[in-house]
Amino acid sequence: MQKDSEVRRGEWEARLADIKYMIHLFRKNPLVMTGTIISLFFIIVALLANFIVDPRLATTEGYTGGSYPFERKYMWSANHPIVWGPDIALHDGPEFFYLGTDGWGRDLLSMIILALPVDLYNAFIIVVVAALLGTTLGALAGYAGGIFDEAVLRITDVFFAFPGLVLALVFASMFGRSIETLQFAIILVWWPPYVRLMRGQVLSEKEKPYVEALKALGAGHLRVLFRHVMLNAIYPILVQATMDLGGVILTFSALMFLGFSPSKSLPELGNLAADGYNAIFSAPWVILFSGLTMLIISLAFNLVGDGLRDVLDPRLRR
Amino acid sequence: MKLYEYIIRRLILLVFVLLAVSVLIFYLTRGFERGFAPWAPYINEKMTAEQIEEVIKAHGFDRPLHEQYFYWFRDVFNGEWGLTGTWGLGLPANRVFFNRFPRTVELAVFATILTISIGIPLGIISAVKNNKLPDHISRIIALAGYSTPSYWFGFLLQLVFFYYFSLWGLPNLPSSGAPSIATRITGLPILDGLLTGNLGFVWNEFVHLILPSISLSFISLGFLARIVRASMLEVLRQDYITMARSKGLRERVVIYRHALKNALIPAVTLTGIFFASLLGGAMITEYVFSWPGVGQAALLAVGQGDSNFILLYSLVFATIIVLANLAVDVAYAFLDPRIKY
Amino acid sequence: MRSHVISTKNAVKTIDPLVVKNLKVWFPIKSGVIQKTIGHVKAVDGVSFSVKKNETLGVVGESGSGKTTLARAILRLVKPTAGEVRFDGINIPKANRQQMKTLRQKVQIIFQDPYASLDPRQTVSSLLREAMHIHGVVKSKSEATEKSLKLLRKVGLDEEHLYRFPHEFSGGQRQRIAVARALVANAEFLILDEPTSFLDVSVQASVLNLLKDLQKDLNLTYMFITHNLAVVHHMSNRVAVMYLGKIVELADKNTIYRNPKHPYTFQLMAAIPVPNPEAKKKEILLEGDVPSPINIPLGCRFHPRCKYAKEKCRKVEPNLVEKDGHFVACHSEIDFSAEMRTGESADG
Amino acid sequence: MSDKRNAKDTVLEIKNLKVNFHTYRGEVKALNGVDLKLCCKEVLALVGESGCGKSVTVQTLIGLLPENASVLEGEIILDGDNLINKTKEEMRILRTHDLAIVFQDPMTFLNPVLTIGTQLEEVVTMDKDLLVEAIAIEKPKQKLDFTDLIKMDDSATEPKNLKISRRETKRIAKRLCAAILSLVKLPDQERILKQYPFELSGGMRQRAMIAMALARRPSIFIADEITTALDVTIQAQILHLLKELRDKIDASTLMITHDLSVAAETADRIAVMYGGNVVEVASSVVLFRRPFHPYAQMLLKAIPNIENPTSRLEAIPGTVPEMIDPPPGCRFHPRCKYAMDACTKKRPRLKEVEKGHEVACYLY
Repeated sequence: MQKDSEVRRGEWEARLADIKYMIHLFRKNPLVMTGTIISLFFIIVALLANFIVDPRLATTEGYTGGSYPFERKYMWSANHPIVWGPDIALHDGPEFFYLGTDGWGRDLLSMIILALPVDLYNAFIIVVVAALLGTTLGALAGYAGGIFDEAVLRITDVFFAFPGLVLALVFASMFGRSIETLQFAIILVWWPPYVRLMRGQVLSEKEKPYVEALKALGAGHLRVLFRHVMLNAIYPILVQATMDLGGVILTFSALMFLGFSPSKSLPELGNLAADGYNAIFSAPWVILFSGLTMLIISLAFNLVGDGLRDVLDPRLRR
Repeated sequence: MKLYEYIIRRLILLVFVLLAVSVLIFYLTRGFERGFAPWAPYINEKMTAEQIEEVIKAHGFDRPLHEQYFYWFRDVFNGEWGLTGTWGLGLPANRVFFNRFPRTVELAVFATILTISIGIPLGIISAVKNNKLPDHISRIIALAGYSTPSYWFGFLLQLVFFYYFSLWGLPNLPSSGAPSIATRITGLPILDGLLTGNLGFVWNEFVHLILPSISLSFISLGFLARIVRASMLEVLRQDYITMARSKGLRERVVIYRHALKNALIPAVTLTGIFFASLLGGAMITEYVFSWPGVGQAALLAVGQGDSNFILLYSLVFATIIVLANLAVDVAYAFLDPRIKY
Repeated sequence: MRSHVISTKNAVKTIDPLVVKNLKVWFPIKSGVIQKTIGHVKAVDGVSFSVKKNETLGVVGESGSGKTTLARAILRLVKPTAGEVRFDGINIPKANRQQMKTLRQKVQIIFQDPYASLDPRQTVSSLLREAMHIHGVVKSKSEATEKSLKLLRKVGLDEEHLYRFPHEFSGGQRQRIAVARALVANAEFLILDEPTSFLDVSVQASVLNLLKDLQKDLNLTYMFITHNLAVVHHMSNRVAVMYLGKIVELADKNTIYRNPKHPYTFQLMAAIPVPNPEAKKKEILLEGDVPSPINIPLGCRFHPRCKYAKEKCRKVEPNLVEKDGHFVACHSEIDFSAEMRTGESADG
Repeated sequence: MSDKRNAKDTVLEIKNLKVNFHTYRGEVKALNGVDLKLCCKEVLALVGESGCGKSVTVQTLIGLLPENASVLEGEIILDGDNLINKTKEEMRILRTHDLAIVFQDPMTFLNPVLTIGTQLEEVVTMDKDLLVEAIAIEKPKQKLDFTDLIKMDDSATEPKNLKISRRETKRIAKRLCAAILSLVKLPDQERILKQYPFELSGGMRQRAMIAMALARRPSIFIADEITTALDVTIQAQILHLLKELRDKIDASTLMITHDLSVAAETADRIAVMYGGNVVEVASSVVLFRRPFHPYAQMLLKAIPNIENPTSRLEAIPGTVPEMIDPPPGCRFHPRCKYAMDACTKKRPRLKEVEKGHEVACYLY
């Protein structure tokens, strides 16, 4: 006779073997591995951002007088060792602004590093909330069918017919410029696709014989939906969510860029890019590097998502 | 269900969608004390306080919000759509919108053509050479496309093709704006230029379109290439492809006759929706390139809290999207004989 | 085993565990702007039969005959349009929650595709445990594990199979797992919906043997649905033949195979390939395809394909009539016994 | 194609064919030295359970192995040529004429978005000889008879004028398609040519697929489980059609099936496969009367038989071997009650024990 703990270990090992196989599939694809490594790198940097960056490089304190930001020169690293205003002495020995400085005279590299946690955190929050909202609603609609399904579908129809960015912008401009408003505005336009995706998944999943078998076994609707159907249907959602992380970072920063930023000096990639836009011809590096960072993060998430799609493809597992 | 019955059904739904969109936008733009006052476009400095009072009364701006909605509704049925104040003067919203709309259509058409002609081949190559070098390259291009911040890419194009090219003395492309329209016949600038034989204008307009089109299509061709790749891979796994090969058909025939038609079905959806959303104006791109389309106008209007213009814009956009979805569904029925409505 | 007895005025009669009366399952076809119903797919169109205790009732039919829908309707996996399904006297379509719970415990189904009928993300252990949990037949996890093991061994599997996913098994093993799951909550009645049609012959043989053994050991009653006439012959006591949503003939196995009365049954039998190259070949071909259950022919639904069709067959639908336990729905009961190849005459 | 072929001549010979698949879990040794001979104009049934390698054999034969497969050794001799050494293009050309295959499920093997006409026409128009010959024999206002064309295939030797205009090609192709459809007993050909696969019933689709194969006037006709997806009555119709076509199509038939009853009804000879080997070959009467190989014996007892009912079927103990790590020697030995020492060491090769009865087993 077995003990409970042994039961659990058996289960656990079986699932581990399954995951190992997925990791194997994952590792076979060089693009996906690159994406994974890059996104992990960015996440780690974001987590440690406040420890990495010298706060003195990221303040506007050195900037004295004049109207923002053209008084202080944008500087390009190669020829400009850090000379920080008349009253600030930095470390011993020469240091460089590796990516130049921004319009506030701050070190661009430091600003980008500081922007990472802001952007990543917002992207995670937005995607998680939108995905949770959308999948739950979609799953319920798909499983229940009937009038509820029809109602949910019509509501998403309306949201799909909206110009997404306009809705977000109107929302953001009406409720004031704060990070929370922006998050809410993006969630508002980002949840309907999850409803459709999950609903479609659940619809196809609930036709499968195993669902019928569960019903014949006497399993209740909640058990069937949440313990079986959703677990089987969730994988495309994971893929979508991973890829959306990139998309949301782009949208979030686009809103910031379009002037919905709560503060111009907030370290955020869209903000930095907007700043760079003001001096696009004289100091192109600012917009170049801030945009490039967005590109790389977004690409990395997309690569991971793309690979996840292949790995989680049930056809590979038969 | 017959096709026309299906279309009717969808059109009835469209009415409900439009109502919902208008109510939502109306309350969002009028319900909060932001932006300029809705009566601002209707008044000018010369008016006396009484006159202003009268205007406000006439347009119902003193009524509760839900009544204002019906005042707006009345304006819509009058064909006026209210006045917009974004451009300083009290211009009718629909005039501003439809003056700019042809420019947006032009950009949408160009960008869509570019997207299709690059995205689909890219997807096919990717699928046929699955997991080989060409696949990796085209996948990276595709993924990079939609991982790129659109405004950033636009600036990059401007920087290189306009600024640096002119610095280096190379023939450069215009970075922004569009030439002013000489004559209006159909409303579409390029078409009008061709009709009147004004080739100089046509060329000028075309040159101005290049950078925004590239910028737009680079972002979207990735989506298309991915869809084509995925569905092509799926189709190539099907039994009827084995059958086609077993008949001794050339690989070219297998791919283009047997696989492509099946694989293009999902791509049609994407292209349709993509085109429709471009018709609604690629806001950021139009803004970056100062392209005088409706997207740029909408962006400005949002900044001003210009309720009338945003309402008109959203409704047209919603209509376009719903109709595009409908068109896609109808196209399905032609592409796939199995689909019946 | 409880015996279910109802007393009528005069006699005490043991009722059959499953009695189906005039069961109909129609799926509406919707069309038009307001989606009104313009017709029905009459998947099951008035079926009556009963299954006796501990017997195996075979249900044979080609695709589109409604045999699978019948199975699903009995279990209330689809809603019947009309008719009764009584299990132990309880009318399943109208059963309340509590009755349904007991029914779900007693009546179980095994599906055709053993892979698709198991949740791919559950191990064997967890799917067996879940089945027990739903019906509360065990109290602790260890008891559940113990019981799972006992059942796994009973169906010919092992302890080592407990923590594996369905995709790690062969088709035959998966079907054994499905059987184990059906039995884990002490089912009494199994509906077997083509349980071996996805399996190879040698595996089919072992699964059929297992089913026979289990029936004997656990006093099970089977309803065995299949398109394979040889398998149904091997497994069943009585056989019902379905055509386009109706039972056209129902009789004892030997009677129906040696002395079919319905032309369809006869021609179906003639169409079975025999594993004997030296057998006398009969070129009796059933022409045409099975008509769709949307446009069911008027009169006898088999008449367009029937050689013996008379004027009456085109107009009047025959009822299923019993004669010595042999039910036939045909106006002209023809004796085909002379033309049938039977067990005794095979080797002469 | 040689002109004169005797009934006993071997048209196709597979010798010691070994094929591996590369997978995540290792090398799948799918074919372990298959030996097979197909005689002229006969129907040979290749029988075995799933995973025994019968479909891999066919895939190798028609040159359509998946990318992760590789032929380790062996020969497939057709008309004196070894097909293994042929290039992809040569194999493709061979498939347009000599090797025609019909698959299992006509729903998935026909392209859903192309009409039957398109799918048949593309086969017909590839064969220029066929078009020229059809033009030569056609009579106005009279239906083309495809059997005439099949007869012409081997006899016509003189060089042909291969220039036909596009319009002419289209016209004659239409008539040819109708002729082929009537060969497989499909009524109302004009209408069927315009229809899509989903508009036809399963039996009609299968006939259309057979038509696509016969249109190539193949010398080898491969029927891969062609009745598996069909209902019994439709299966009977298709098997009946095959019997009728036997004499008309001038081809040797390789019939792949897992159903011994179907093999018994149609085949002249039967080859039984197990674990990537052909283990027994005999005429169908002999095989059913007195199978030699223990596997064949057990397999026959595993089928429920209406004529000869038993209360219990004989199941084969054990499971189908893992092809990644197959048992050494005879792959059946772990499940065989007669297994000897020798069986575990070296694989038995096919040898003729009686006239025309070959078996791969150390018992004989």
